[in-house]
Amino acid sequence: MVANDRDFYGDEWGERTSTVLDADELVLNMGPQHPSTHGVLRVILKLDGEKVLGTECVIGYLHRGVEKIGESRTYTMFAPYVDRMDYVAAVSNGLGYCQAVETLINVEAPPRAQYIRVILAELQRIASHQVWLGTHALDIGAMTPLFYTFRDREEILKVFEKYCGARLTTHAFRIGGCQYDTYDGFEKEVKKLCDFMEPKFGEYEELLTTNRIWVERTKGVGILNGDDCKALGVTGPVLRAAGVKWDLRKAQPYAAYPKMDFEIPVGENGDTYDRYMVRIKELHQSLRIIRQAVDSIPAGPIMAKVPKVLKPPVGEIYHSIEAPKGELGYFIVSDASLQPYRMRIRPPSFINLQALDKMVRGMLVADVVAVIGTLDIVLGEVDR
Amino acid sequence: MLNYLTGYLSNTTDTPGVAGSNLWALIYILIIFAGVSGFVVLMNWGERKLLAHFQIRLGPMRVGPHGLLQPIADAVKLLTKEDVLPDGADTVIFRFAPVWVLLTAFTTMIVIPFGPQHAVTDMNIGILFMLGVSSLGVLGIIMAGWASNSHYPLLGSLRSSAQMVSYEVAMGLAIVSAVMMTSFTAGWDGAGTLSMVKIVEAQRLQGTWFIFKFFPLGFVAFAIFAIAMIAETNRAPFDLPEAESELVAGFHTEYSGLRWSFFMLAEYAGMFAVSSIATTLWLGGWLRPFPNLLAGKTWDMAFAMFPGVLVILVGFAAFYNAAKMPKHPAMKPQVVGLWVLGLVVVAVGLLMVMPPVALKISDIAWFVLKIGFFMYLYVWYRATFPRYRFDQLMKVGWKVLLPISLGVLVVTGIVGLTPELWAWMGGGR
Amino acid sequence: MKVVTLLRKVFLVDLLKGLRVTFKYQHPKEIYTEQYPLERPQIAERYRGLPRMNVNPETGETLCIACDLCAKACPEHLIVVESERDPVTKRKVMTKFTFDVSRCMFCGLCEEACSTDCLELSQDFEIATFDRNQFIFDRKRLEQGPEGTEYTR
Amino acid sequence: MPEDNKANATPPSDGTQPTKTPATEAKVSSPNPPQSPANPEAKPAVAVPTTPKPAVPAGAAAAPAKPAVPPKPAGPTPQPWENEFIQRLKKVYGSGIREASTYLGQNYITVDVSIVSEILSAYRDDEAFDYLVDLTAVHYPKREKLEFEVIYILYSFAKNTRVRVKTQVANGASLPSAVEIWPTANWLEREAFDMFGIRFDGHPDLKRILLPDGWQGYPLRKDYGILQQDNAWVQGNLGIESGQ
Repeated sequence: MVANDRDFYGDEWGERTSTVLDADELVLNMGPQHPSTHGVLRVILKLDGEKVLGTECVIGYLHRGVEKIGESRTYTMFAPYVDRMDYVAAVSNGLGYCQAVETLINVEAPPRAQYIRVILAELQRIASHQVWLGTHALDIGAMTPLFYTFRDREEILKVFEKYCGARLTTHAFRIGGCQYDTYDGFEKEVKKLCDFMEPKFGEYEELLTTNRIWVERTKGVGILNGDDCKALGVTGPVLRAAGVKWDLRKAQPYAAYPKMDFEIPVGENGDTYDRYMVRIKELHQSLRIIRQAVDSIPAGPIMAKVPKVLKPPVGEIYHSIEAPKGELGYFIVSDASLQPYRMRIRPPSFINLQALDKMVRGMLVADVVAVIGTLDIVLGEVDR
Repeated sequence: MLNYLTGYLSNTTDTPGVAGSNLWALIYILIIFAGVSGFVVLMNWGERKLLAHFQIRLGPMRVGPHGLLQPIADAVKLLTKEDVLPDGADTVIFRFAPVWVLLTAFTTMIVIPFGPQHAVTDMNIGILFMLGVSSLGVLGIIMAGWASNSHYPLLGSLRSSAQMVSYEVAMGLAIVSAVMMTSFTAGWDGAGTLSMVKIVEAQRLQGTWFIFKFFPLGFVAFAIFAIAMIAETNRAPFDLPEAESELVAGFHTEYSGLRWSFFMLAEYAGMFAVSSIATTLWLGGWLRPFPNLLAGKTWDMAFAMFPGVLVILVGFAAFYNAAKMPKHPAMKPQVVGLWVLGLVVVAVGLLMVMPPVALKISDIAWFVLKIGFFMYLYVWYRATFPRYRFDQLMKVGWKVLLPISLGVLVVTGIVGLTPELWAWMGGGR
Repeated sequence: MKVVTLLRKVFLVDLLKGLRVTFKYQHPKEIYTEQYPLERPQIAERYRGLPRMNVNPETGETLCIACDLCAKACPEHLIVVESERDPVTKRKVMTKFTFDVSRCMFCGLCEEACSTDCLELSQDFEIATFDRNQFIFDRKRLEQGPEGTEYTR
Repeated sequence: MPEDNKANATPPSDGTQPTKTPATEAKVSSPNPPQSPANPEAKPAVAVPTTPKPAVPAGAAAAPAKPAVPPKPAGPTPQPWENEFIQRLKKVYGSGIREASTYLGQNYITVDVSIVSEILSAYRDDEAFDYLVDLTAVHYPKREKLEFEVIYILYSFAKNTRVRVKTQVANGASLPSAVEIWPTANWLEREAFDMFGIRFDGHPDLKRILLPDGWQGYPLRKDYGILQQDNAWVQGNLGIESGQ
């Protein structure tokens, strides 16, 4: 770390030979202990007054070596670990992992399991977006939406708890389907939840969407156009806000998504406001998907025939899903043993975070905070 | 000697400062110091509680009934905390800055008129004095930011200085328009006043609060002041100098313990000061509402008793909440405490509604009630609005508030000098 | 349309809308906070909390057959099962069973692996202790189940 | 940490020692069904002649791994993958294109390290693969020379298809950076460097990204034990034995 700092500050840093009154540049160390870096992200900002001249992200404070752990656990055992990457969207992580392994062993989950997966994944998307909205608004200074979003997210977590026994790191799905069938009254409860959520989304919007301060703080801030997004590999709502109508749920549908009727909201300018609007619209689309899925959920088994001891044949596959934050991919190399030979996770947050530098150059310090918030990163996933 | 002591008490028109009674001035200073400190403690609890309720939370609940003793617990904590001095800080300035901030915040209090003679003194330049002294407070913030030898405080103090300077302009112009209104008082021969007491007096004589004067001119000036005063006290949505999500804690990032609490004290005292300016200039100071509509001795009495009734209601609210506390053995002391508190509050309220007392203190009570209204607004804004960015804040200050306040000032002058024009425009009063 | 937008802007409609929402939520009945030890949360039936070992309700014998499946299923390898063969019945008898809760991530794989419904993750969620050693649950504690936590303050 | 890490940590006694953890594997796989006769045939079928991928060594590691489960005896195998673009590439680069196959519907192409930059540029410019999904590496210590496989996962928005470009590099060798082609590669290459020690020539700022700068070794290499770093640190800084 020290050597790293020296590189950035220059050699004199340790001796303080340069004058304190050097008015040209100011190096501001934001994080890892900072109220709005969403965990342990550290951003070193080079400032001219409050204007950002450049940034450098220092990450890895939460590195737990998930990929290495994956190489020493069996396929079944590794499933709980993926929940701990993006811990605000654990269901999506688990969905991606289970589907990746299913692709590898060439098994398809039964339809009922697919529907359950879609329902839970969409609920998780809402929950994840709610966490994003609350923290993003808090970064920009609006304290209260945080509490409203967390209150509403609580209802989703209650459904998770009832369904699979855990609220946050759910471990809801297993390779080949689901471990748990729905509980009594699941459909009714989820539908009630949808009806409960709809007006709440309206309230978030009332607090923020037209609020002049919010609009001023977000419009034109952190612009990332479609080409930049593609070049930087940015996916998810950030990409869609830039006007690229691309969503893996439509582009390469998985689970029960092909049977769902929904739209992909897109923005125009690719600024923070558009990303906000895209995510707000996604909340409504998720409700739409959940309603359809609950209405048409088929009966039947929830687990495909999967051997108790998983030994996929030699080979490698890449499978990705549309997690709330972007494309979440798993690249698994199998050597026909019990453990994956290589377990690579393509985390959306990690790659989206890379765009931070491009987005904040020339902006003010306050915008850095807004942009970190709008990228919707989770450091558990960035560092893995 | 005794004569000197009691001499002031027979005086029913002047403040102690004006009457030349230094002893009573000192007593008033002590009362105000204690009162404002008590207000800060109460406000500390009130803000947390209010904010919590805006945010569907409970707020402090564990220290005392409904967290009523929380400010005391916090005060004890702050007093016993280590006073951290950052490495490389400018020791003298670092230690002096909070004292300075506190000093200026409390100095402004001496001209606040809680009643016709309830002020330490009544200066003929009262409002100017308040503005001048309160803007000195920014010096302490700059000192704090500079002396901390840290980037966040530095940025925070720079923001603060720029913000205060630019909002003072709009604020000053809004005040001038209110001061101008005082000169339209019949019998004053067109002479306005800067004295805080006289400004309220002018509103009484004109029979209207200045917020309704030349409607909507007075109201717009008031609105400008109400916005500028939030910026002036560094509160949300203009809390950039201490923007938590950007600058951690802004200019007081490096402070801890008692010195930090000085900043807090000064912040709330500043809120009190600017609210009292707004109350004095536009909301009729200590005057009761509806002086024309509901005139007469009976109504005077009713309005004088109203604050006492309010206090009694607060006491009953305490009873209600005590009855609603969770039934748990661990909660027993709190329930009992709340009952006792309710009884005390009701007793105080009963004391306040007794006609002789009520008439004596009704002016203070109304003044405090109006300030309480502003405090509620402060918390309400904080709960609702996002924070402006620095350049946008400047834009609002210079490009929106300043032109409007200038316009209001000019129009006020014109319509004040030509009442016929105002009448022709369909304006009242 | 333009005029309406302008008027909305002048009369601060956008800000007032937000103020209305927060004002509305002040009502005490909207408060969402649970005063935790005094008001206890409703725990779902499937909740995965502290582990418990079930015993045969009639005989009080353990249901565990010392098959070691839970230990093998555990991703963190925190379950240790020791057994010996009973010379009389020729059956494996569990002699020692420890469960290190401090490393447990409550994934539920052990409970799924258990072939006799013995090991189970119960609804108890109050895990905090004053001592790390107390996180290592032995057979006795697992069979007893959680002792209720009582809060005096 | 549990015992399997210890097993991982023990450095291989000789170069050919499998880096899998035989102890754990043996332990976990004990309740396996008996060996299936079908499996031995599966092995050569999987290892396509052109694939220099001895992921499953015939040596010690394969022994416990043998007893696969009957349902899919042979398993899917990589099929040759042909299209115009591949043919053109083959025409231009000849044997530089080692393999072009499709496995479970996913296409990949293995190319020589000397031409990887050109292939990637061709994919981006000619085939509109404008999005680098991921860049990662796999370590095959049992390969003779080219120990590392670097994998570029590309996606084309226009065609809605993915392709994997793979190349192989030796330990200590370097390969051209893809930052010029896709800026995404910046952090991904840093991560590959951090985890595998693969050097990328022309990378603007190749340094560790997730691990601290003073870290010893490259964790995702198969011969890296988790405990050695921990032990060294604990002994150096605390002067006690590591509790792991």
